[in-house]
Amino acid sequence: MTDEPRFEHPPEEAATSYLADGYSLRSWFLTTDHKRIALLYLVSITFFFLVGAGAAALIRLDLLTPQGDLLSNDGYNRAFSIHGIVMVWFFLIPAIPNVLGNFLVPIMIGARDLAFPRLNLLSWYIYILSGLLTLYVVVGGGVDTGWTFYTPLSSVYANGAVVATIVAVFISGFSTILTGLNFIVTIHKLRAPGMTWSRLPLFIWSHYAVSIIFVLATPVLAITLLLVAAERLIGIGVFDPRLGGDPLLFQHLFWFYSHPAVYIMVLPALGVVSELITAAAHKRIFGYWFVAFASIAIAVIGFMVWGHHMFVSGQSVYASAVFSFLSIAVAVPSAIKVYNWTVTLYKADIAIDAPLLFALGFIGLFVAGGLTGLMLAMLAIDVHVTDTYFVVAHFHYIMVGGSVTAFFGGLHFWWPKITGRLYNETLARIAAILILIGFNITFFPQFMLGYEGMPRRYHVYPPEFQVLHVISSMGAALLAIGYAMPAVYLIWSLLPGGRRAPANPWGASGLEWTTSSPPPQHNFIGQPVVVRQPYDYPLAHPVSRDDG
Amino acid sequence: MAEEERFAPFADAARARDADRLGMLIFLASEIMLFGGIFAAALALRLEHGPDYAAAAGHLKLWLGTANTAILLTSSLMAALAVEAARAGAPRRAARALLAALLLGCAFLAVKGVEYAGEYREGLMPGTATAHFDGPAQTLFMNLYFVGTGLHAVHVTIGILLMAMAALSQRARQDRNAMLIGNVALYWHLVDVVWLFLYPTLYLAGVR
Amino acid sequence: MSGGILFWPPAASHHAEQVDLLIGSFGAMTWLLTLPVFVLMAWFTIRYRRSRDVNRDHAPTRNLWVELGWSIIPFILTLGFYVWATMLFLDIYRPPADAVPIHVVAKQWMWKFQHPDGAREINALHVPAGRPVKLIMTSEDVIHSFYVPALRVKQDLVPGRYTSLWFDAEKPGRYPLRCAEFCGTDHSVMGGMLIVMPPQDYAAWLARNRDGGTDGTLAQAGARLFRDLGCSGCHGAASTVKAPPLGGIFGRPVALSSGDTLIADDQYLSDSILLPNKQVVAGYDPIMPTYGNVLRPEQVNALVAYLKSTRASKDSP
Amino acid sequence: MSGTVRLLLAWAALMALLALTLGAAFLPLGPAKPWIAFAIATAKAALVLWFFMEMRSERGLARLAMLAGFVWLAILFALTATDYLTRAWMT
Repeated sequence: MTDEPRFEHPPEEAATSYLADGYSLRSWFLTTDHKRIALLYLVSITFFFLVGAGAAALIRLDLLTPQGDLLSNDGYNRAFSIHGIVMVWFFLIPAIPNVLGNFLVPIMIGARDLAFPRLNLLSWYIYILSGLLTLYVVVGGGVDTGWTFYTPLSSVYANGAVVATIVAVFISGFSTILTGLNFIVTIHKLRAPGMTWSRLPLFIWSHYAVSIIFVLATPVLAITLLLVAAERLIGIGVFDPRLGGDPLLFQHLFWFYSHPAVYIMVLPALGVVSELITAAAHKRIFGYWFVAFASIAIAVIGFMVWGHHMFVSGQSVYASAVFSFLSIAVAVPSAIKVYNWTVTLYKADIAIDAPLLFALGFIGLFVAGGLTGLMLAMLAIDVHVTDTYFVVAHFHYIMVGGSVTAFFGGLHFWWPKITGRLYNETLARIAAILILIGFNITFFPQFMLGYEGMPRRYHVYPPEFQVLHVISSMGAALLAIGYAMPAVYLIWSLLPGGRRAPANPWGASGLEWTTSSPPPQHNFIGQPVVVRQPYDYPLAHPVSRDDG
Repeated sequence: MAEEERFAPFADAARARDADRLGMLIFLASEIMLFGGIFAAALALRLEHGPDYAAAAGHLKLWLGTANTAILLTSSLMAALAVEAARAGAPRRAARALLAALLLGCAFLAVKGVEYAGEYREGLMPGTATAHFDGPAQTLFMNLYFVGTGLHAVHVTIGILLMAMAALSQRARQDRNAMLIGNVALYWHLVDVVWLFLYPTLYLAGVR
Repeated sequence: MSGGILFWPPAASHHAEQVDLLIGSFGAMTWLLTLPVFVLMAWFTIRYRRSRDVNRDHAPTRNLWVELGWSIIPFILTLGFYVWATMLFLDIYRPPADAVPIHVVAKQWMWKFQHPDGAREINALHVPAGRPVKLIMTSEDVIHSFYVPALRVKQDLVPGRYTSLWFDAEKPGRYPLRCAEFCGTDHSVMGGMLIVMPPQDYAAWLARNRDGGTDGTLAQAGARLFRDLGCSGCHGAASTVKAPPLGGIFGRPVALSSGDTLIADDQYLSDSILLPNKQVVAGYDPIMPTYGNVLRPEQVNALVAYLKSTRASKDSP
Repeated sequence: MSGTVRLLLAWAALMALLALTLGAAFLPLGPAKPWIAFAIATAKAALVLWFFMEMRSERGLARLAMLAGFVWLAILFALTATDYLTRAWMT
């Protein structure tokens, strides 16, 4: 192969990897290395995933029988509240940005770290502090408001540890804001020479978009939750009709954050999948600019659709009509991405490895979630299915089928880079397929349940729904096995004697693959200089290829 | 430490300064959104209970609020002058201007304190308020006033502490790029801008 | 395990059938748009897998018109459904004039219904088949949501506000009614039954349940409250206190001191009782005390029903 | 014009606007009153941003970052208001 080198930088010298750079606790807990902080996040979000999954297991077991024999009514309400709160704020939102993003954003743009390394560490400590407070809530009585904290239930009537939970979520918001700020400044100010905006990997574009949401949406949640806490403690009354307030105002402010929060979970996933697809296809993405700007469009329009959560809330029907229209509009950029990925596969040179399987699984589940989302944006349909299992299924397709699948795909794709080890590919493929099947068995029946009229957050349910609930619970068991498998073989790969990964095991383009696996302390030896377009695979310019 | 390590992860000082300032501006954008929640609540209350809103706002001390606006604007001017002085290489003038900004900030808090004390005496504070108002919407306005100005006062206090820090640091005063002083001043100006909107939202709404 | 799998919920109204038709057609369109994507994706993945030696020349990397095409065409198709769905939605909020008004008050964790002629019931709602019914709803505590799957309608009940919805159940039968907005401990058992009866059966049921005749109709109960609470002291024709006359006020325009004019509806009348300063009638002082802590929502409903029944000149208020 | 003079002029303009908004509050302007008050507040904020916060000498990126917060607030207010302003249209 006589191709020029894709990136020009000084030849590799023997450098200590970031993992070998100190083994003391101090070298981990006081590190400012974005790669180590990413690993700190990986361990912490895995822990919170287990907490949230435990709550989910309780829910699914309890729903095996219509009377709910396992939990009491209050116990069930606490289980789904904790499941939602932990999964949303302590797993899904930090998952991709704070683990994969933290690790990859600087490397992908050729920087040696994030712009504010100490701020990055501070973000993690803030996250841990809020997480500990949440754990205190879990053991100290729980909370039964749901993750949505609707007033006046949360501000007056609920009897759990509402204020502690609110404070925990409030604190975690600062972690999010600081991460977003760090990413934006890094992407603007630390790009390597030659890394122009048109050469940014799509992963970076989507993280840029998500950072905008981090910075601009999270403070609104913070002040809203603060007002709820103040209402509960001293009766401020902004959201309490008896005190002159309006409960719908809470919903407006809450969803102004929480709808974009859905895009917080999905946008990084879209970025991951763009990387996975192009690397597996060995081909430049079809319509780079459409895919890149679609991320920004989603971030911006995503702020204008929150009212679609309130079609039956008593919101003005005219406002509903406006929000419905905007919600349909936001589907366009998402659809663009799916079409572009599909065409990228055309005349590609596709390696069918685990990351691609996860990516294809993601696309299928994301499309199903997105289209049911479009149904929910249709006013007359939404009136029937909102607040039912149809909605539950829809957002699990987006958040779990979408985000979590992409997170797993990304973790498999970059695992060799992060750890310098190769995992068992066969097991990984089995896990990818198992997760896809398990997920659909768990959540597809919930679409049917919802259309048939099973409301969400029901502990006791009419017996005619039992068969579908049992199927769903069995699927959940399968899904749990699917999620547990990577934990086993990924950790297995770390044990002494695990296979070592080369610098670029996938033959992928992208700066992160030009440095060693795992990368050295400052990511690169010397300053990399970018001279090519992103995804500049040989196939983009038909030349003969002799590598496999 | 090698020269290139000093600004790590940046290549040089100018880029590091650029990044610091951009980071500050982004942080301020998120602060704007934080206060946005309060303003949205005021907007909703005004649209739902217009007459009550105006009636309750009439209880506020318009002249103290106006005086505070002037104080804060002047304080902002002082902060801007401090940046100007530091850039011109006049550390003592910078320190004096910062001190003036800081003292004016304290004056703002003092006036606010007088206002709160008056409102407490008149029984307008949350919890003591019901007797003075016709209906819950008016009480709610008063509560919102306390939350909004209280949150703002917290920001003023933080700003004062930051300015004290900048004024005391010799390195900050002598920095010809006025990095620390510049960023603290940015924060202070934003606290000012928030007040510029709180003033018509709360005080002017009550003028008949 | 009982019941087996239910594949499609029963539809009790014309609206429900319309919603089914809408979701069916929209579902068909989405399949039309996505099936090619899935098929192509699978086909490309298999055909262009790495081990295969196929022609990979001239692979496209961009095409503006294709991009614009697949952005805009599905959007326009979807907009057609948007118009359809929105029209159907607006229908739920435009009740016919002759709809039977039934008041609904929700509280943790029960449904209370008041029929216009005084019959009251809890967790069961009897309605006549083939006649439009308008629900005027509010909540005593937290937000609840009135949901009858067979009617494909749902509406939140918000404390301090009235929300409404109407339906025309055509097929007699018993249909479950559920609370769809999480409302605390017993949310999942806050259910009930919508009982759609042939009109003659409904009339007979009403006659049996008229509360022994003591309360009379809702409007009569309201009239008694109007006297007992002393409303007539100020709003009566002979009163010395200057308060606006209320005879025949419902549905009429009211000029407010703020300069606005509104139509006196359920929400306005209820607000004027509970939050009298919210809208003050032009030319009157805001002197009315608030009844927010005195009255239960059912009593407010009765008062409003009474005000609706009055005529402009001949009745006293 | 020296930087200091420019800042002093900006301050004088701010004070004049403060007097103007206070005066306007006492004029019988009816429903336009809040609009005028907020227009003047916006003008004041613009002066602070432009001169005190040095947006006049900044490049596009910094201006964009500063503007973002205000634009997003406008989204929040405008769409929230569509609900509150049209709730009474249909009952």
